[in-house]
Amino acid sequence: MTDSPVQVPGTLLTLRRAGAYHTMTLVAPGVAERFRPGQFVALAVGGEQSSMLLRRCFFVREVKPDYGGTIEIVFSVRGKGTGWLAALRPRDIIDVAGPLGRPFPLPRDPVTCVLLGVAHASAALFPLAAVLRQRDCRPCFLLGGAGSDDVLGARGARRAGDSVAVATRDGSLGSAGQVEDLLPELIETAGADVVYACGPLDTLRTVTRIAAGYGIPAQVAVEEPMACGTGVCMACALPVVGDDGATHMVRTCVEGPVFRGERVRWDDVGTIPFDALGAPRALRLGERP
Amino acid sequence: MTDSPVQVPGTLLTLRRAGAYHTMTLVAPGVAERFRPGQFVALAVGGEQSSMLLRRCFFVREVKPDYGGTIEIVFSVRGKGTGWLAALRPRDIIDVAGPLGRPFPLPRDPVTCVLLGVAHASAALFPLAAVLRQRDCRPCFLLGGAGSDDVLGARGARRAGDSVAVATRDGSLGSAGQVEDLLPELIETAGADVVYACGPLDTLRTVTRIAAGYGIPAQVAVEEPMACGTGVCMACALPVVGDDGATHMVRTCVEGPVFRGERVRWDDVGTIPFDALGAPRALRLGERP
Amino acid sequence: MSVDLRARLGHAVLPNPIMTAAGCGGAGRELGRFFDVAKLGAFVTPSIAPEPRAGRPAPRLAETPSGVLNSTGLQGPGIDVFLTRDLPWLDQQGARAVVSIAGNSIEDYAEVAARLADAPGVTAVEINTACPNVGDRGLMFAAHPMAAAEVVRAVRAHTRRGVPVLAKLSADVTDVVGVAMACADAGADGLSMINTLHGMVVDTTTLRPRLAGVTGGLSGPAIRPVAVRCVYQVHAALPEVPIVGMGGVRTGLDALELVLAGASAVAVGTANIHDPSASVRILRELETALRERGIARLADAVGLAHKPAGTLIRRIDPNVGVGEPTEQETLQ
Amino acid sequence: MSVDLRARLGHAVLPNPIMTAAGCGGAGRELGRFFDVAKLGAFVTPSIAPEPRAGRPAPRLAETPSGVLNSTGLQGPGIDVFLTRDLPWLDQQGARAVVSIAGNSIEDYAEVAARLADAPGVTAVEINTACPNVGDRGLMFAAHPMAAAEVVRAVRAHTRRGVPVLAKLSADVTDVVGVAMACADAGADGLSMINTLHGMVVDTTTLRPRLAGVTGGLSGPAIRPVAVRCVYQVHAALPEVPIVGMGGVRTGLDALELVLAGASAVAVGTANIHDPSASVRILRELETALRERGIARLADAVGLAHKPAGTLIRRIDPNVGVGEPTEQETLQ
Ligand SMILES: Cc1cc2nc3c(=O)[nH]c(=O)nc-3n(C[C@H](O)[C@H](O)[C@H](O)COP(=O)(O)OP(=O)(O)OC[C@H]3O[C@@H](n4cnc5c(N)ncnc54)[C@H](O)[C@@H]3O)c2cc1C
Ligand SMILES: Cc1cc2nc3c(=O)[nH]c(=O)nc-3n(C[C@H](O)[C@H](O)[C@H](O)COP(=O)(O)OP(=O)(O)OC[C@H]3O[C@@H](n4cnc5c(N)ncnc54)[C@H](O)[C@@H]3O)c2cc1C
Ligand SMILES: Cc1cc2nc3c(=O)[nH]c(=O)nc-3n(C[C@H](O)[C@H](O)[C@H](O)COP(=O)(O)O)c2cc1C
Ligand SMILES: Cc1cc2nc3c(=O)[nH]c(=O)nc-3n(C[C@H](O)[C@H](O)[C@H](O)COP(=O)(O)O)c2cc1C
Ligand code: FES
Ligand code: FES
Repeated sequence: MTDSPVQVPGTLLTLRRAGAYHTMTLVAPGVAERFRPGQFVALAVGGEQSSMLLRRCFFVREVKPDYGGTIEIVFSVRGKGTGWLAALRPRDIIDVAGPLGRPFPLPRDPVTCVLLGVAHASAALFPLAAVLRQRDCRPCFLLGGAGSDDVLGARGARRAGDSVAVATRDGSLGSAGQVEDLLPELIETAGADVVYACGPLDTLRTVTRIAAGYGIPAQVAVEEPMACGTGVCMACALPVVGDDGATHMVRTCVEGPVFRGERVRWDDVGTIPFDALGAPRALRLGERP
Repeated sequence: MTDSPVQVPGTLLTLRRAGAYHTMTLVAPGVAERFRPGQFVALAVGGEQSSMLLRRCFFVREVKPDYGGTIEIVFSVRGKGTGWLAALRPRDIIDVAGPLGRPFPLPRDPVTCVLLGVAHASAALFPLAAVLRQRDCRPCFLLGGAGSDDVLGARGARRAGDSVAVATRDGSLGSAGQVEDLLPELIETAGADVVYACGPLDTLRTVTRIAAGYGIPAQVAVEEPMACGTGVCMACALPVVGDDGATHMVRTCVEGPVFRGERVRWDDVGTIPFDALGAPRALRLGERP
Repeated sequence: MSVDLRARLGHAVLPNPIMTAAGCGGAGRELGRFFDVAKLGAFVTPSIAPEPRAGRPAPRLAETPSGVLNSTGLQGPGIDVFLTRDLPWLDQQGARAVVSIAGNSIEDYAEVAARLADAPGVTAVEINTACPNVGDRGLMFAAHPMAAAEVVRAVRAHTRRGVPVLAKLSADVTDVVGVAMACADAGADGLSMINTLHGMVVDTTTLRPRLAGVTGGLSGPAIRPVAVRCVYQVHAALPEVPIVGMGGVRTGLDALELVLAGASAVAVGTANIHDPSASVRILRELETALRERGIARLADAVGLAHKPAGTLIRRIDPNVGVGEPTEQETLQ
Repeated sequence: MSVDLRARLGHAVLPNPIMTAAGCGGAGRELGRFFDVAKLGAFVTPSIAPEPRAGRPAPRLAETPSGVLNSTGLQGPGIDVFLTRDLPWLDQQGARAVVSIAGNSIEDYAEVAARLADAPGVTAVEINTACPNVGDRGLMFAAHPMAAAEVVRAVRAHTRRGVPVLAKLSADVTDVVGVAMACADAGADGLSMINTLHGMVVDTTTLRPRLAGVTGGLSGPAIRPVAVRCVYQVHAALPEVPIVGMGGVRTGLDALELVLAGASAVAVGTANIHDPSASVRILRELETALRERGIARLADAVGLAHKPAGTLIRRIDPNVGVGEPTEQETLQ
């Protein structure tokens, strides 16, 4: 296993549509064997003469050794790039860079883990659950979404997890409300030692707060808008407190996507906190710029 | 039959490769019924987010009433746009504008016609031959190309024409040399009354000269680089002598592609002749610009 | 909900904001074969010079990534033929003609403007200030605020009161706002922007410039961000001067983008080359886009990107269509 | 045929002409995971300021047709951390570092240049003149020939003789040749061009500017024709000044296009975002392209588009590969 990602022409093996999601399997030799849960891949979209220059990033839901290594991603159509992906057909070639980013840190001991995911971001939790199982950990799933269509992999979670609970905002599946509302009770009943979470910022912030309340760590995978996925463009800067206690604008794609929840300055996402390293002096000292 | 073109989403029916050529049949209702020989279609390439904004123009080799009207084009891959077309698959949608341009004028009487074509441009001659036949004219084909691979439709011409002769520059099919070298003899032996031609500028210039030598008209379809095909962009200007005796820079896509050969100022193609209407005064009067 | 699409450019009120861009829609007849040109807010003519012009030699156009480079040399019939052949045709169709004028000296512009003054069917005059000024070593008038202003003054002086004069600006300048201000001060009733960017393509096969004219003008979606920036900057500086926005508009959302940046009307250029029905499609798409966003009057959207978030309009997810506005989404 | 790819920039001779563009290749390690950065002619660093900079708030990048709009605010570690962490890493890899420097005053630039003077492993210094000048209402230095020249003089004075100083120019000016001349006169050993074009995107969903920084810099293939034009114009005016061409290079043929226009070396920016292996691929493709055209030395191709057709080189049909030169194709 190496830390370096690869860039390979991936061959589309299968593309299935289920509800709001498209599930795509790609033969991407080198990516599968290097992959660790929580990492993602960055795909080029639009073909050779593409007018779309930014990469599209996706969590990997599953890797298999078949055909030299396959990866499975799950996505919904959001804009032009995902629209293009959804129209591909078997044998089409897609440029894949990956696996990218820091994976979820794994517990050394056989502990109980909550795996909380919202919508497509839940994809990142399934390979994690598999690895946790191998280490005799107990993964307990909490899955959420806007409606039943939006909850990803509830069935698979029943197989992969010790327990599964679902919440939807419209109440069409599981309990009605935010999935994080279920977290305190689960932490208590299951005696959870760590929370892994993946989903919108608001969810991750709440998860972090709840976990902190119980004195357990929250490892969260953040989905900041990305453009390269490889660390060269500075699109994905997030205010995060470093080991030195100072706030740094770090790149989510290289230093994340997984962060320890309490390190992320959730309330300042989308800003440059005045006390961040290198923040505009005008803000720090009240000088004129 | 109307003079106005239409713009329709064409559905790819079949795409076959034969030698250097790709033959594409499109369901393009409205185009087929309006089509007259010598006209062309302008296709948009690259899909919805295309980075390629210019249209690609192709002669129509055949129209059929099937499925509300189909058109067949024949092309070779030259650059990005034709590369994209060659990779399409059945049921793909291509935006088609057509039929465009002035068709070949047809003789009133049942005369003998030479139909001379080089490479892909020969495509324009086949629907012409069919119409000429209906009018009891005798179409005699002369087909040329760089090599045997490059000669389009020799087999079809044997069915559609009274006679077929072929010349290739490398001598791999028919006689060796330029196809226009065969023209004088054919005009004489067949007693041709008119020459229709389609191919590179040099060929058309020679054809025009030869036909003039025999005192018969040459109707030539010119393949100037085009960008819109519809007359809005002025890309395809060609110096042509008008009815008024003056040279005008005319748009090949609207006032052509078919011209009476002797009207085209072949030696001045790619320039603005100094005596053209509206030529820079500096050139006309020796003034400084 | 019906959307009030009327667009005001000085004294002229157009039924809708979509027009062709000068030189990208032919004389009218060409696009008229695909749709009724009277459906557009206005039809902008190619730039008309006093005399006929044969233009530049071929090749005149080159394809670039999401753009087009052109050097057509403003081929055109000259004002005489324009007045007897092209303008009457537009008038007969019921189209509102915006006549673009070209020249290589102040006198040229003044002459064309004077000839247009008595012609029926001129809705507005647009000055193409990107023409080379023979009096200034061939530098375009648009390059200098003073030169641009002088043209505007000359044309304004020869144009009837009720007919708005639009100055069309180039983005190839260090300070587009300065040029805009000079033109407005000189009497321009509105500003059109942007003209093409100065560009070039070298052919890697012939190893020579691709266009016979060596350099040319870059247009199309590639330049849209530059157009949006110029419109935004000029609208911020001169909020009361109407702007005809153009540059890379291909869809109704692209048109909306320019409107939000500050354009009162939007012209469609290169898209016509790619898609002869582009301008009517864009009009349809723009109307839908406004309706989906709950914007009842086009005029309410003009310059909205300058206002604080949440002003007037609900936020929507265009992939989903219009939902009921939630609390967060309404007026803040 | 082996191709001599060496590229000369003043005193520096690079083994090949392909480099990264400032701010588009990370600090080196990022691309180093995909290929050996020492393979490139040079590695250009992000623009380094005297102090650390946190950059602009997100969103910082937007996709545009064949382009990217960015407003990262030159986030960077500052010269101290750069000298202790990033520069040594590049040096260890055997990469040739071109250090881009940023500042908001002449003193800022001079300070960074002075700090670099004693650092080992600096192959060249590139001045990012597109930074806002706090002394001139935030106008970029690149906007005025005199301001740009002043920066060049300051940096040249603090840089060792053997280390070339490159002035990186913006195309957002009325007269790029004038700025280029002023920089060359002030002692620039070479010119890099072009920086991003000033642009903007409005989000049609939020109805607000897409970037937190409101406007940003447009890059990518969309702007290549503008880059080619600038390189061509400046090479015509200053044929003896080496140019690092950049703007929208995505393939080896794109790089060749800039070389033909007059660039002695070529930097790859946005393409790295799209394809992390872009720069080594482009190097490979450029070498093949030169070989196919029978060009034995890169230096022979520099500025070839300025020469009469047929000079030196045979014409080829790139779809077909190299044929025997025919009569018409050889020296004329
Ligand atoms: C680490 C990571 C993992 C992700 N995993 C998944 C997944 O497993 N399944 C899934 O459906 N989606 C996932 N996303 C979101 C997905 O990347 C975006 O939905 C997608 O890029 C949108 O592309 P588009 O062309 O449809 O939209 P456009 O709006 O056209 O995209 C334009 C640009 O913005 C970026 N962008 C837009 N929305 C997002 C977003 N929400 N997050 C990041 N970048 C965005 C795109 O990458 C692209 O660069 C993930 C995002 C990140 C950062
Ligand atoms: C009236 C007419 C009829 C034609 N009929 C046929 C045909 O039946 N079969 C066929 O194979 N080819 C035909 N051509 C040529 C065909 O249009 C070009 O080969 C094709 O457009 C090249 O596109 P590309 O994307 O592969 O090349 P690119 O070089 O990427 O094209 C770039 C631009 O240049 C234009 N262009 C390039 N070469 C030509 C050319 N030779 N003629 C016109 N425009 C060109 C393209 O249309 C496009 O706008 C015809 C051309 C015209 C004008
Ligand atoms: C082929 C072509 C011809 C043009 N002719 C003119 C013209 O005659 N007068 C003028 O002011 N602008 C002319 N333009 C510029 C356009 O009107 C418009 O300002 C520019 O192309 C940007 O808009 P677009 O990206 O929608 O094309 C021309 C542009 C093109 C592509
Ligand atoms: C994300 C991003 C960051 C950039 N940062 C810098 C920078 O720090 N200094 C600089 O001089 N130019 C910077 N540029 C400009 C590029 O170096 C280059 O001049 C420009 O992008 C044009 O080249 P391209 O089209 O190949 O990207 C940046 C461009 C991008 C897209
Ligand atoms: S997405 Fe480019 S640096 Fe993270
Ligand atoms: S190709 Fe556009 S006018 Fe003829």
